[in-house]
Amino acid sequence: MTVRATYGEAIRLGFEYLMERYSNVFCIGQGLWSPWYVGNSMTDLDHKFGRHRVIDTPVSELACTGAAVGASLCGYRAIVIHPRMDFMVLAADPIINQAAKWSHMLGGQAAPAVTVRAIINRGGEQGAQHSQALHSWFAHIPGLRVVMPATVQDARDLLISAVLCDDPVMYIDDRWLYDLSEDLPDVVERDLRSEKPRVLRSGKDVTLVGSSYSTLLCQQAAVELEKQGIDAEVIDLRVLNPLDTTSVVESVAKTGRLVAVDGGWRTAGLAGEVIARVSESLGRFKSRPIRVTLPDAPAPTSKPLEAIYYPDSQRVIEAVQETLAVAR
Amino acid sequence: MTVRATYGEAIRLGFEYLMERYSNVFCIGQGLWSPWYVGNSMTDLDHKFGRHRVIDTPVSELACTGAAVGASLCGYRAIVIHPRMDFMVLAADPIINQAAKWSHMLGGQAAPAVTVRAIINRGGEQGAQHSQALHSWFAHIPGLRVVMPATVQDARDLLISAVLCDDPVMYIDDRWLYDLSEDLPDVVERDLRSEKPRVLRSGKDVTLVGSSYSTLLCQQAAVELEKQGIDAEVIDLRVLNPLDTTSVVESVAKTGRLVAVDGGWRTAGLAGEVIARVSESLGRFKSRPIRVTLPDAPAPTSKPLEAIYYPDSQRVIEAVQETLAVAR
Amino acid sequence: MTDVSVTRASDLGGLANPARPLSPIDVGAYDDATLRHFLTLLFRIRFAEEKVGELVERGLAKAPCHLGIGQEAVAVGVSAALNARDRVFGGHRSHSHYLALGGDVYKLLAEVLGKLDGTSRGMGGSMHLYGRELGFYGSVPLVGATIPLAVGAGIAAQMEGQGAVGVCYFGDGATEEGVFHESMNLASAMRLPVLFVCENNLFSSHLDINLRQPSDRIGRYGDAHVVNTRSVDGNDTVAVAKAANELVTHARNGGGPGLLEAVTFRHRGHVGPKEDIDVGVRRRQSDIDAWKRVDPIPRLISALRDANRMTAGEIAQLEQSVRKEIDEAATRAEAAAYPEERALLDLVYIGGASK
Amino acid sequence: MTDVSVTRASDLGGLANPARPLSPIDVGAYDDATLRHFLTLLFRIRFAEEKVGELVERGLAKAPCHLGIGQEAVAVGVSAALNARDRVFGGHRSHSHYLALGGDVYKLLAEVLGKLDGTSRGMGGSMHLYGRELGFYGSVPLVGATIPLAVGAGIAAQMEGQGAVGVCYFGDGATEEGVFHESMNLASAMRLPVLFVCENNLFSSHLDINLRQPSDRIGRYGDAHVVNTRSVDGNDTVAVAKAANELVTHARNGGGPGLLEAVTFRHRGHVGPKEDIDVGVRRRQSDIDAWKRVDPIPRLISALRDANRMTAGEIAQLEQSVRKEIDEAATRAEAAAYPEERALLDLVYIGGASK
Ligand SMILES: Cc1ncc(C[n+]2csc(CCOP(=O)(O)OP(=O)(O)O)c2C)c(N)n1
Ligand SMILES: Cc1ncc(C[n+]2csc(CCOP(=O)(O)OP(=O)(O)O)c2C)c(N)n1
Ligand SMILES: [Mg+2]
Ligand SMILES: [Mg+2]
Repeated sequence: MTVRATYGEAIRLGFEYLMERYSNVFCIGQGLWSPWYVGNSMTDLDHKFGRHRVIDTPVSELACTGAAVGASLCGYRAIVIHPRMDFMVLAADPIINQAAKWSHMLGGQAAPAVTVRAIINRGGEQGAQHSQALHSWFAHIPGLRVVMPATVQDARDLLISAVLCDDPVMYIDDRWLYDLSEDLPDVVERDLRSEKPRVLRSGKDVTLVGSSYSTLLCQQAAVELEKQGIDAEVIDLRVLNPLDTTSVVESVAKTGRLVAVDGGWRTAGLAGEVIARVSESLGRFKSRPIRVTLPDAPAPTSKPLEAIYYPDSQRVIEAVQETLAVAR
Repeated sequence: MTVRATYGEAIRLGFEYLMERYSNVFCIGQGLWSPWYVGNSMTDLDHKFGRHRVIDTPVSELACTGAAVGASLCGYRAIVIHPRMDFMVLAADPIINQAAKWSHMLGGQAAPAVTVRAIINRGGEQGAQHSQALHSWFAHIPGLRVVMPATVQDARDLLISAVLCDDPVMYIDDRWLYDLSEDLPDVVERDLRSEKPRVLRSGKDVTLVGSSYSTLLCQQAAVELEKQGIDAEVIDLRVLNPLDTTSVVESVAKTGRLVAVDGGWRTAGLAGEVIARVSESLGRFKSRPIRVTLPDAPAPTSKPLEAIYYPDSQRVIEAVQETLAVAR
Repeated sequence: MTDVSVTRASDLGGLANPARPLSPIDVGAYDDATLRHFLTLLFRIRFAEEKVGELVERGLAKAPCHLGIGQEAVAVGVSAALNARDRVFGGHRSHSHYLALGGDVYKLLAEVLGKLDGTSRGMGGSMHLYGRELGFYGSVPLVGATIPLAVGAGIAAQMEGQGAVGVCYFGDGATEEGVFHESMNLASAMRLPVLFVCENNLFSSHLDINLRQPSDRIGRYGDAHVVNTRSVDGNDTVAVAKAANELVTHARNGGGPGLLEAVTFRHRGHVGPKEDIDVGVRRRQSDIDAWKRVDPIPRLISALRDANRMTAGEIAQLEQSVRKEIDEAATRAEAAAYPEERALLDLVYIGGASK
Repeated sequence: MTDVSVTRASDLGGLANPARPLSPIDVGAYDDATLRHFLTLLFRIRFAEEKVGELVERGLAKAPCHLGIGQEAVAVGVSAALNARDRVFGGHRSHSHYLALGGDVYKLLAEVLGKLDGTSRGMGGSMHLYGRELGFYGSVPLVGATIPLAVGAGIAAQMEGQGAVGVCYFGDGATEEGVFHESMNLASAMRLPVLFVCENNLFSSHLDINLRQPSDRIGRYGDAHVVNTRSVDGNDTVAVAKAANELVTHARNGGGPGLLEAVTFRHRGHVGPKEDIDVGVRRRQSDIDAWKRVDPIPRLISALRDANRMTAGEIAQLEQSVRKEIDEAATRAEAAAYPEERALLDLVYIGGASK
C-alpha cells in the first residue's frame, strides 16, 4: 500500500516507524517541542510518543550530542537532532572524536549506535552562520557513516536504516527538499551497509553526480538536457561515508564525461572527491570534468548575492554544455 | 648572516622575531609555561617576554580560541596554540564560524587577524584522539588561510607571514619535522597573500605533491627514485587555503603523472583535491593518478598497527613505480 | 527534557514576577540631559524595532529579525556606563545594543534590508551588526559565540592598561552553552575587565527557563566563577545603569569581571513581529499582558513626570521627533542600493579579492 | 594567564592542605570482608601502576601512561557504592577506575603494551580502557569527553527505571571544559541519576588549580547547577565510600545527580613514572612529601590495625599475594601477542571490514 508524502512528512514517517517498533529509540535535540524548528519533519511526535522519548533540550549542543552517544553505548538508539548544521559544529567532539572512534579505539567492543541528524537550513537571508552544508567534513571522518537522502523515499528509509545501523551515522537532510512529494511503498528495513549510490536515470552522454538537493538539480538539468538531445546519466550518492564510487566510475567509463554537483564549498569537498576517485580509476576523460558547487565564500545575506551564491539547474546545464563543447 | 636551526627552533625564532618587533603580538594556549607541551618550539618565551604575553590557560579550548579571536578584533595579533589538533576540534566554532566569517559577514570591516597554531602530534602509540591531522577540514573553509610548513625556513617564515597577515590564518606544524635542520637566512617579511606552492625539485617523469611531513616523504622518495633513473618533480603546497594549484597543473602538464601525498585521511581530503584540480584543468593523465594517504581508519595504538598506518617514502616510491608501469 | 513542572519557584526574589509590587524608578542620581537621553534611546529602539516588524510583515525584510521590544532598558542602562574605548559585542537580538551606543537608525534599517549603506554593508542583515566607531564590535547569531570574544577584548584592555572594558550581551539560553562558563572562568582567573550582561528574559525561543535549567537565577553562575554579580530589574533603566556602572567601575580598576543579570521579558515572539502565544511552552497571553504593564518606557516616563524632569508635552514632542527620524530612515533604507555582486568574493579575505 | 599568586587561600577548608590535623579513618561502618576488599584493591591499583611505571622505564610501554599513584582511594571508595547495572566512564588517568570495579590486571597490562588480550584488544593502550562486563563503559583521554556520555547513561538509566546510575570520573582540569557545565545543567534539569566524580588533585598537568580557576573548590559548581554536592578527603577510602553512597542512593531514588569532589594529589608527574618536580609550576618536593604522608594506603592500614580488623601479618600476606599476582600478570602480558594487522581496517565499523 502506498502513501503520498512530502520529504518533510517522510522524515516524520521514519521517526514514527522507528519509535513505534523500537522502544529503545528516542530523540533529543533543540526545538523538538516547538512547531517551527524542524519544519514539519517531527510535528507532534512529542505528544504521540511522550516528552520522555522526544526530549527538547537546553542550548547545549555539545552535552546533548555527547549524551546521545552515551545513551547509545547503553543499548539505546538515540537520535540527536541539530536544527542547523552550523550549530552542530559545537558538537564536533562527540561526533568525530568519540562516536566515530569508539569502536576502533576500544577493540570493536563499544558501538555507539547513535544517529546524528543534521539539517541544512540555508537561504532566506540567514547568512553565514545559519546556512552551512558541512557534509564534506563528515565524509572525511572514518568510523562515521554519512547519508544524505535526495528523494522522499530515502528521506524515510535512510533514516530507518541509519537508526537501525550499529555504527554512528550522520543523517543530513535539506530543508529545500521538504516540499518534494512522492508515493511511498511500505517500509522495508534495509541494512545500511548495503546501501550504495544509485543510478536514478541512465544516459550515455555525460554523468551527473549529486547528493541531496544537488541530485534534484541534476535531475532537473537532465530533463532540460534531454530536450536539447543530450542524454545524461544521473547518480545520487546517497551514502557519502564510506563512499563507494563504483557506479560512478562505471558510468564515466561509459559516458567519458563528468559533472560533479555539490551544495557545499568547492575546495576539499565532496565534488572534488568524486572527480578524484574517477580520475584514479580511469585516468582520462573525454573532456575535462567539472564541479558545480558553492563558491569558496561564506553565505551572504543580501538578496542579490544569495541569488548568485547557490547553484541552480541552469548552472548544471551550462557545465554539461561545456563538457560537450569538446567534440564527442 | 645565516643561522643553523632545527624546525622546532625555527618556529621559536619566528615567535621571537614577532614578539620582539610587534608589541601587539601575544601567545595564548595550553602548556605555554611547560617545557614539554610544544616540544622545543616555544622554550622560555614566557620568561623572555613575560607571562602576560605568553599566557598559559585553563583547559578551555573554546573560550581561549574565542578570546584570541576577540583580542585580534581589538588590534592585537593573538596567536592561539593548540598542542594537539584533536583538542582543537572543541574550538571549531571560533575558528570556522567566527574568525573565518567575520570579514565577509560584517562587510569587510572586521578583521580578526588571529593566528591559530595547530600542532600535529601523532605516533608513539597515542591513539585515535591524540594523532589527528585535520588540515583538510580547514582547507575546506573559505575565509580562513591555512599554511603547513615543510621546511625549516618555512617553519619560521610562514609563522611570521601568518601573524602579520590581516586575515585569520591557521598555521599547522608537525612534531615529526622538529629535528630537520637547515641554515636560515635573515628574516624577510613576506605578504602571505603572495605565498604559493613551491617546486622544490624539478623533474620530468612524475609530479609528487605534498605538504608538511608529506613533502619530506616526497623529497626522500625523489632521491631514491633518482637512483633508479626516475626523475621526479616535487611540489610543496605550503599554503592549503586559498589553494593555488597552478604550478601543480603546469607540472603535470609536463610529466603527465601525479602522485598526491597527504598525511590526512583519504576520502574528501587534500590529496583528492589536488587530483581533482589537475583533472579539471587537464582532463587526462599519462597514467592514473595515485593518492598516498592514511587509510580511512582512526589511528591505532599498538606498535605493529602504527607501523603500517603511517605512509613512508617507500609507499611513495611504490606509487611512482605504479604510475610508471604504464608505458611512458 | 522530561516534563519538569514549569511552575517551579523562582529564585529571583520577585524579579521574574511582573505582578510583584514595583519600586518606582529612582531618577535622582541623573541630570536632566542624561534622563532625556535615556528616554530618547528607549523611544528610538522601540520605534525602530516596531519599524523592523513592519518591514518583515511587508515582506521587505527577509532575514530573521529578533525583536527585543520590552527589553530596551537593558542596553540603555548598560551603555550609560560605557565610553568610547570600551568594546561591546552582541548576539542575535542586538538592535538595541547597537542603537543604545548611539547607532544610526538608517544604517540599522538598511542592514536589515541587506543594503550597502547598512552597518555591515548589507552583508549581514539583522543578525550581524557592526559599528566600530561606537565601540560596537559586532553581533552574530550563533548563541554564545561572542562571549569569549568579549573576554579577548578584556585581554586587550588589560594589556593596554587604559581602563577599557570588554562587554558582551547574551541571553539566559546562552548560559547553557559551555563557552559561557569557560569564558567566565577565564576572565575570573585572569581578573580581566569584562562585563557579562545576561538579558534574562526567562525564555530561549519557545522554552521557559524552568524547562532548561534547575533555577531561573543566572547570577548563581557568577557566584560559582567568583565574579562580581548583580541581579536587577531589567525593565528599570536606572537600576540597570547603576548596577552596570558599579560593575564596570570595579572592572576598570582591576577588580575583575562582573556579571549583570537583568531580568526582563520580550513582548514579541522569538523571531519576527508576532507575539508567539500559541507556540511557546507556557507563553500565555496573560504573561505577556502582565509584562506589558511593567514596560520600561511608561515606567521611565512616569518617573520623569513624577520627579518633574520632563513635562508631558516635552515627552510627546520627543516621541514625535523620534518617530519622524525613524520613518525617514525607513524610507531612505527602502530606496537604498544593494551591495554589488563582487562583494561575494571580494570580502572573503581582508583587502580584496580572494587570492 | 597572568601570574596570579599561587598562594591564594584555599576554599577547601583544609582538604587541600596535607599538613592539616587529620581525622582518623573511621572503619566502623564496614565489615571485615569489605575492608579487606578495599585494601586489596588499593594494593592492586598501587602495585599495578608501579608496574606500569616500570614498563615505561624499560621502554616496553610506549603509549602515554598517566599514573594515579596516591589517588587510589577515590576509585575504591566510589566503586563500593556501585553495582553491576551502573555504567562508569573514565578519562586519561583511569587504571584505578577500571581495577576498582574488579578489572583484571593482566588485561590492563596487556592493553598498556598494546596486546590483543588487553581490555581493548590492544587498540587503545593505557588511555583507552574498556570492561563492559564490569560496568566499565570506557575511558578516553580527551579531557571532559566522557562527562556527557555518563549523562547519556543517566538518560538510559532513567528510561529503564531500574535504579541504575551513570558515573564519570574526571579531574579538576576537566571542569574548565564547557562540556562539564553543559552536562551538569542537563543532568540537573532532567534530574538524571548521574554521579559526577571530580578527582581534584589540584593540578592539571603542570598547572596548579590556583593558576587556572578563581577558587580551588570544585564543589561550587555543584551549587551553581543545583546538584547535590559533597567535598571529601580523597585520601580516605571510607569517607569517599560514604559520600559516594549517599549521592548514589539519592540519585537511584530519583533525587537527581550528585557531584562528589574528592580532594587528593598524585605522587607522580602528569604522565609517566617521574615525579615532575622540576617541570611543575609550584610542584615542590616538599608538597609531594607532605602528600605522601597522607597516602591513602598506610592510612587505611593504620585504621585497620587500630580497630583490630586485620593483623600486621595478614596485611603483609595480602600485600605479598597482590604483588605476586601483578608480577605474573606482567610476565604474561609481555609475552602476549599483538593484534593482527587486519584489525586496522576491520574495526573501523562494527561487524567487520569497512564497506
Ligand atoms: C549555537 C546555537 N544554538 C542554537 C541556536 C538557535 N537559537 C537562536 S536564538 C536561541 C535562543 C537563545 O535564547 P537566549 O540566549 O535566552 O536569548 P533570547 O532569544 O531570549 O534573547 C536559539 C536556541 C543558535 N543560534 N546558535
Ligand atoms: C580536550 C583536551 N585538552 C587538553 C588535553 C591535554 N591534557 C591531558 S590530561 C590534561 C590535564 C587534565 O587535568 P585534570 O582534569 O585535573 O586531570 P588530572 O591529570 O589531574 O588527573 C590535559 C590538559 C586533552 N587530553 N584533552
Ligand atoms: Mg532568553
Ligand atoms: Mg587534576
